[in-house]
Amino acid sequence: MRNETMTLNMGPQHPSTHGVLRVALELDGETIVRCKPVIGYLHTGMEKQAEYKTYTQSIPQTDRMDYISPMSNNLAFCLAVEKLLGIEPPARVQAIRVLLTELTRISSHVVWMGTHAIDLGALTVFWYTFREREKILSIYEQVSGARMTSGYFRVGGLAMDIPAGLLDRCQKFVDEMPAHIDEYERLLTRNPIWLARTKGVAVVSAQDAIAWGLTGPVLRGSGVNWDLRRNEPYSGYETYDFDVPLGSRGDAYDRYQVRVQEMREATKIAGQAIRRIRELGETGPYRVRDFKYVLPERAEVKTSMEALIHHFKIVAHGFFPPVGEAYAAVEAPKGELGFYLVSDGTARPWRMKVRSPSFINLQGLPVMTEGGMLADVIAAIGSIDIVLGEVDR
Amino acid sequence: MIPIGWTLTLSAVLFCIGVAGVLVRRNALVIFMSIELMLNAANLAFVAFAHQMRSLDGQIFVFFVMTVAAAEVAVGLAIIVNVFRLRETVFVDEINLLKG
Amino acid sequence: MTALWSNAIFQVALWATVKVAIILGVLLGVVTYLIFAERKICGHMQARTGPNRVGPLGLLQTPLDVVKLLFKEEFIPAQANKVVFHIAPVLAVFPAIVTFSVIPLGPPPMFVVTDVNVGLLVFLAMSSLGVYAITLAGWSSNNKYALLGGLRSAAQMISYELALGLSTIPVILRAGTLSLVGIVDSQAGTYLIPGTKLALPSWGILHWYLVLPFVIFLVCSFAETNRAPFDLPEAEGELVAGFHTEYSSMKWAMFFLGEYFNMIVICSIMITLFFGGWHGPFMDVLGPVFGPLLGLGWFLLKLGVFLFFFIWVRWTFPRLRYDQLMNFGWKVLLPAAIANVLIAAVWLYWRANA
Amino acid sequence: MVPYLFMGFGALLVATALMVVLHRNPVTSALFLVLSFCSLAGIYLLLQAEFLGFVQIIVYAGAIMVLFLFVIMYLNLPHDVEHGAHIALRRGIGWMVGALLLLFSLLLARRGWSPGPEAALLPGAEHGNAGAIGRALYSRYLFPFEITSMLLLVAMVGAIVLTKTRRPAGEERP
Repeated sequence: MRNETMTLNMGPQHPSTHGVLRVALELDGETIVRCKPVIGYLHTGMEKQAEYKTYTQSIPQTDRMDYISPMSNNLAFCLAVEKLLGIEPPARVQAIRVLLTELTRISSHVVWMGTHAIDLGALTVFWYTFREREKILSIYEQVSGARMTSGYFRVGGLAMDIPAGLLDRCQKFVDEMPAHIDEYERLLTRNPIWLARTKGVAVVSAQDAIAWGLTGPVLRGSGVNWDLRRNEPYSGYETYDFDVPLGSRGDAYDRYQVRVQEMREATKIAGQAIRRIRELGETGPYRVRDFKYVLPERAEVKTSMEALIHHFKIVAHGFFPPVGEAYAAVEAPKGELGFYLVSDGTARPWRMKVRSPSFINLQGLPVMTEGGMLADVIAAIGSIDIVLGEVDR
Repeated sequence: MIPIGWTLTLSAVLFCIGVAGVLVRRNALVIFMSIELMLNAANLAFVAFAHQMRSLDGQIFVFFVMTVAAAEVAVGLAIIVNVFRLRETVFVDEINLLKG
Repeated sequence: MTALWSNAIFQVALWATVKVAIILGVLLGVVTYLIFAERKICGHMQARTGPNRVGPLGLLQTPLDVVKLLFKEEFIPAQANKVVFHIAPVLAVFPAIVTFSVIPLGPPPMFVVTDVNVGLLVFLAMSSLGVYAITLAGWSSNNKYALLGGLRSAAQMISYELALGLSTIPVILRAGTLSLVGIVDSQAGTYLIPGTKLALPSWGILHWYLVLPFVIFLVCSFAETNRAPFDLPEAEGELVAGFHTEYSSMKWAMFFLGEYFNMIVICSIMITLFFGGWHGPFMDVLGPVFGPLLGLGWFLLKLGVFLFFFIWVRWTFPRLRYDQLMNFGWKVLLPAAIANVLIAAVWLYWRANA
Repeated sequence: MVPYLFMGFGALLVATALMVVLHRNPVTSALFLVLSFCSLAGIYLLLQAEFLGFVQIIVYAGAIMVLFLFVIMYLNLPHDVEHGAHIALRRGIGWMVGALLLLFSLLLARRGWSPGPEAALLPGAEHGNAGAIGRALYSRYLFPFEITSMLLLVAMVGAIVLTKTRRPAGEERP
């Protein structure tokens, strides 16, 4: 028999690969025989660059990895360095971090939802979801001055205190958000065409998901109860009340459901965080007072000689962590985002390795798509929720 | 009013083009198309006579011929596709073995 | 010279030419503003405003887009089959325009270009020719995405044409003619609902055995015009732009025009078959001059409603997958259409003999 | 008017039919065949067979030729490469046979035909002949009509059986 397969190069210039992913597909008619993701078209060498930067200088780099959720990346990096240094920021800082990363989770999930729906032909959801994303970006802008690449977290705390009025703004968003999520769900959740396109499509079993190291909503969509916020809590997540939504069949629709529920949970957590920040004071300490590693406050620099010297030293050389290594991971919107740092005692890391969820989750693509239809590849890529900046780093 | 001689001549020319096509071409698909041409030449003659005789019977025959043509094309193309899968060619000269 | 003027054939040809010219001109204008309407409507559905910068209320946006497209550089792939590549866009527009010659836009003879006694067949024939544009465009571009789009469309349009054709049969059975003018005439006046004193317009859709054909026709018409949720041939999520991936400039715009022409045609046919064509209330009140004009008005009003519906659906639904689309066409629509033909035939026979 | 139209359609028909046979690219051949079917439909219209004319377009141009194109594109055929002595010989013989046949039939056509029994009009010409054809099909020709439906069914089943790719047992199409 003649080999009747046809090779189709999907991407790197393709509207539905969410960036410059290239997928080499072998098709028999429209059925996928083999699917091979080819990456590297957005390689920026962030891990290598980190070896030539002080720890603080690497924070803006992390913004550019998963540019949809910069705060989560900042947090993971800062947690890793803090672990290396052996410091822990004050409770108020942790609450602010939780608030902002949960908002980031919502922002990432709404972007995912809009683009995933566009991939499957529902063009309108996108505009509703981006309306809410816009609000979150404005909150970013208010705290950091930047809308996309916020770079707001610092080792040992925050770049500056939260501005006045931010909490009210966040509260308003948290109050409005559940109604908006209902709005998105009305467009998709029970839509028969949406069900036909996502139910039973791109299935990955729990065993496969674990074997391939998939994390985040993809793992939970397969029914594996694993969430770093609960299983290995950081930033005081153990004190928040939230549920971990789970799927059962591991198809694209379950991942959709998991993310929708996660948005609701994130709203809940953000509400609790706002209350906690209000209790701890709308203004207050926003950094660790450890001048060896963390910049002293501006006012102090102007009155205390010692503070001025520390300020000068950290700005000029950076700080010098002890020799050692540390790995810290957060439950980023897309899955487990971990930073592994090795320090040789100088102001620059000897090695930085990023365990990025998009990169690892992308490995699941062949498992999900082989044997399916061409159109399912789109649904699969969309339901994994990849960002190429993070895949290629 | 069109003289029936014209129509029949046209039909004859069309038929002969079809015959020549079957004999000259090697591509099974084009041979198939030439057969369609011949069928249509016959149809044209039918319609011409129906027009001349003021009777619908000729037109009804054309209707039947079209049905047969449709059936023939469906089966014929299926055979050609199968042959192509087997031999990777649709040139009749190269399909001269009974063995697949 | 006077002999020529009084020649009957010449007069028919002259009037036909004038009507064709008017329809062509109006149609081009309508399509331009249909695109504008689509953008405006989808804008408002998506919590934004749509085009509003060029000209008052953005009204000049689409005409100037056309001008822009005319002046854009045309790109033809080196390995493309040049002749077919040039012919395909023409084929996209041509069948739709031809169909307009048999649609009664208002009371005949004023608003009908020609009353062919097999008018419905003209529509079916032309819609079956529409496949060529997309298939050939896909094939001649020498691009895998385009080829897949072309093959998809060939399969899709052939499949849905069957159900489309079958769904018109109950209408033909009721009207007893294939002429579109005749079909509209059969929907004139009102009828009493049996057992009540309620009079309804005698439109096709208001007869129970024509409701299912209408639904089938509506679904198939989305497939025939390649619009969402059946826009698989150009599914931008999967096939980049499907069959017109390699097209640019005015050739691309021809496909765009073709889509909108087809949309108008299929909506017009739908109105003609199921919604009484140009029939509407108050026409006899207005007298012989304004009455027919009102008829044209009713037709355009109904057309507007259907076009809005098409746009509405497009911006609401996701896209079906290819195999789901084929399954739906062959396993749901086609059997339903066949069953309905039988039911309608038996009912009409029973009623005629009762 | 009508004779001129007939001549136009006839010339188009012959020219396109010739191109079907002469052109080397099968897709172009198929397209010319579509064109020739359309001109044939025009001729049917001139011969007062409106129903057949449009059925010709629907069936031949709309279904059969799309199937042809579909198969040609699916197989992605190369152009005909024709060379070698025996092909030239066969081609010569082919054209000669065609020409002889043409000569013979033209001689026959010159004999003049009796017009047959006169009727004023084709039956049903005033309402279009669709109705008349339908009545004839469902009365006098009912049995052949039913037979053709069986034929179509058989052809459909046959085509599906022929092209179905055999998959290993137990494996289902996803």
